[in-house]
Amino acid sequence: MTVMEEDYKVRLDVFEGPLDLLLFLIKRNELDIYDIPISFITEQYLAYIGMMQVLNVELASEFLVIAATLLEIKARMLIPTPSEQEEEAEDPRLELTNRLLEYQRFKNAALQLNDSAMLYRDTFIRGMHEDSGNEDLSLNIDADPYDLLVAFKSLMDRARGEKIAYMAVERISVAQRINDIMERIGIVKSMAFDALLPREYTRMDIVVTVLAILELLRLRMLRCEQKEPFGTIWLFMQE
Amino acid sequence: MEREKLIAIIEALIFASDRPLKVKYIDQVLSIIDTGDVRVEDLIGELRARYSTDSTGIELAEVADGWQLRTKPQLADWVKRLNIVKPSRLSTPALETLSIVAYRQPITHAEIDYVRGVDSGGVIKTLLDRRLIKIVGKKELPGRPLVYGTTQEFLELFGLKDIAALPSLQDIKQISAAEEELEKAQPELPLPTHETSDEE
Amino acid sequence: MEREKLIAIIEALIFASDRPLKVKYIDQVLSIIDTGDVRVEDLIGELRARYSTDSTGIELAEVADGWQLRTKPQLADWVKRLNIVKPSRLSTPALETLSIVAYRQPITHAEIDYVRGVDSGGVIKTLLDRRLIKIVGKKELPGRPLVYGTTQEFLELFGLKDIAALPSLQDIKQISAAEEELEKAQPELPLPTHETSDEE
Repeated sequence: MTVMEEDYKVRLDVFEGPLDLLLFLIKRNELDIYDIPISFITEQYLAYIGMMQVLNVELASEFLVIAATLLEIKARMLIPTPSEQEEEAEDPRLELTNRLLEYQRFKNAALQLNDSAMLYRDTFIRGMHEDSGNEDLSLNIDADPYDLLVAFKSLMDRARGEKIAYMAVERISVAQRINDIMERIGIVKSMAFDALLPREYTRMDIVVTVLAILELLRLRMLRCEQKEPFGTIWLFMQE
Repeated sequence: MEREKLIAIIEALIFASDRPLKVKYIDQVLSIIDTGDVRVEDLIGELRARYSTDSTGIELAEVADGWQLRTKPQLADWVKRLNIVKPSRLSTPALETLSIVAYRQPITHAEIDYVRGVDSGGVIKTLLDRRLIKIVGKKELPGRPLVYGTTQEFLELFGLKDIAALPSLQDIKQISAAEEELEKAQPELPLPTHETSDEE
Repeated sequence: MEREKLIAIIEALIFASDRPLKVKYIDQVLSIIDTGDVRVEDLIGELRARYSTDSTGIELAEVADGWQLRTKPQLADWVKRLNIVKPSRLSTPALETLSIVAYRQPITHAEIDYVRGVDSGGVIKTLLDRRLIKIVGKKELPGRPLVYGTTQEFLELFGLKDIAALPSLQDIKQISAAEEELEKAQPELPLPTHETSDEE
């Protein structure tokens, strides 16, 4: 088991999702993908998830969805089928098997894609820019609706940003912010830094919040932790 | 006009174009002169042959339904030593998502998520921003979800002539045969025993 | 390394470089191999001779103390014709203005200016000339300003069935919703406590 744990730990960040993990378990145990021993694989899968929880790795909810699927298949396979009349009963594993095969197919395709002569990695086009005349010369246009959407969205974002900046003047003071933080953190005992910011915040909000936190840290009313560079900053209530 | 002169013009046009140049635009440019019964495709073929010798560092590639001059892939390490271009890299999720879109287009966000088993929203956004995929319409389903397809830029990035030039999807084993077996096995519904199935 | 191979590398380097390439950079790139007593200048001379025949449309020119490939001056008229024939992308101001008209039609000149924060007179004129937008009426306001909307040509150009087929801001939110939710969710998560969690 310890060897296995080591193995998993090394591969932690390698899995793209639950299907990827399942494929790994199948390959690693040399199982037949067309005839998956469902209780065995479920056990392995759950062991992995359990380990992730012990290691405090944040699991995407999709991992749990597939865990539920596995358990459901396992249950359905345990129900004895009245063999005569259930002629066309479907193998409960069929959908999962098909998904795994399909996913594996695209994993292969992705590798193949990556093997092709990629522009700016394996091959390069002319770097120098010819004096191509101005674009209004052209009579036709290369158009894509997404361009419109992106242009419009950035205009809207810009407009919204201006409005917020204008209102920033009447936002709250450092003292108010301190009260606010202590009130909220008093309930839950600990919070992430960004959770303290209003839903839509301006630069001024960040400044005010940081000043408030610094003050609280100085007064030893809060303790502050960060697990890794650029990671989430956690604030703890100092008992 | 002589053949050699025409080839020179075509070479200049392809060189000057910042994107792969379609034959139809070459035809349009040349339409003001009488080219007799010379076909542009044939001239391009000759030009291509000229660039195919080992003593040239450039090749003429058919990309995104057009023609483009590119440095030869086997010289990539030398060109990279110049440090002039940002190297392009795609993450594994991006490559996975891109291949799903490429082979299954038009496809919705939900369908991509189903195949990958994880939410692909962030990756889709990145690929849209990099112009490797695009919105090609909306599906006639409740909520009218957007459907995605690949772009010209996708073809250019991977040096593909068109979407049909993608290699066909392959399994490790032959699926069709195996699926039949699965179907054959179904009616009996044997419980999954760990020691079974050592066929083939 | 053979002379021909070296010439091919130099050709690829000059081709890929975004400005005239100085000989000293070529020397640097080649410094990892033993080129014997071959001089880069001589190799460039050979490459230049290769491009000097009438059957090529490109020439190797010495510019700004470096070497650059460019189309031959005598073919300039052909290259110019290409710019007329080939489709181009819309400029950012044109795209911005077009998107405002598309999403907010009918809309006045003043309203477009307000959203963009700059005068859009010139762009509106261009878009009118290109028949991508049109005057759809006058607004019941002092001065009765003209209001603009998109045209049939606009729909055709962007491959849209009707104006409702435009992707909506809601759609783009869906795409990036996953990321945002992740960010939103994080702060609320229970703390990774150091002393707990020995259950499995």
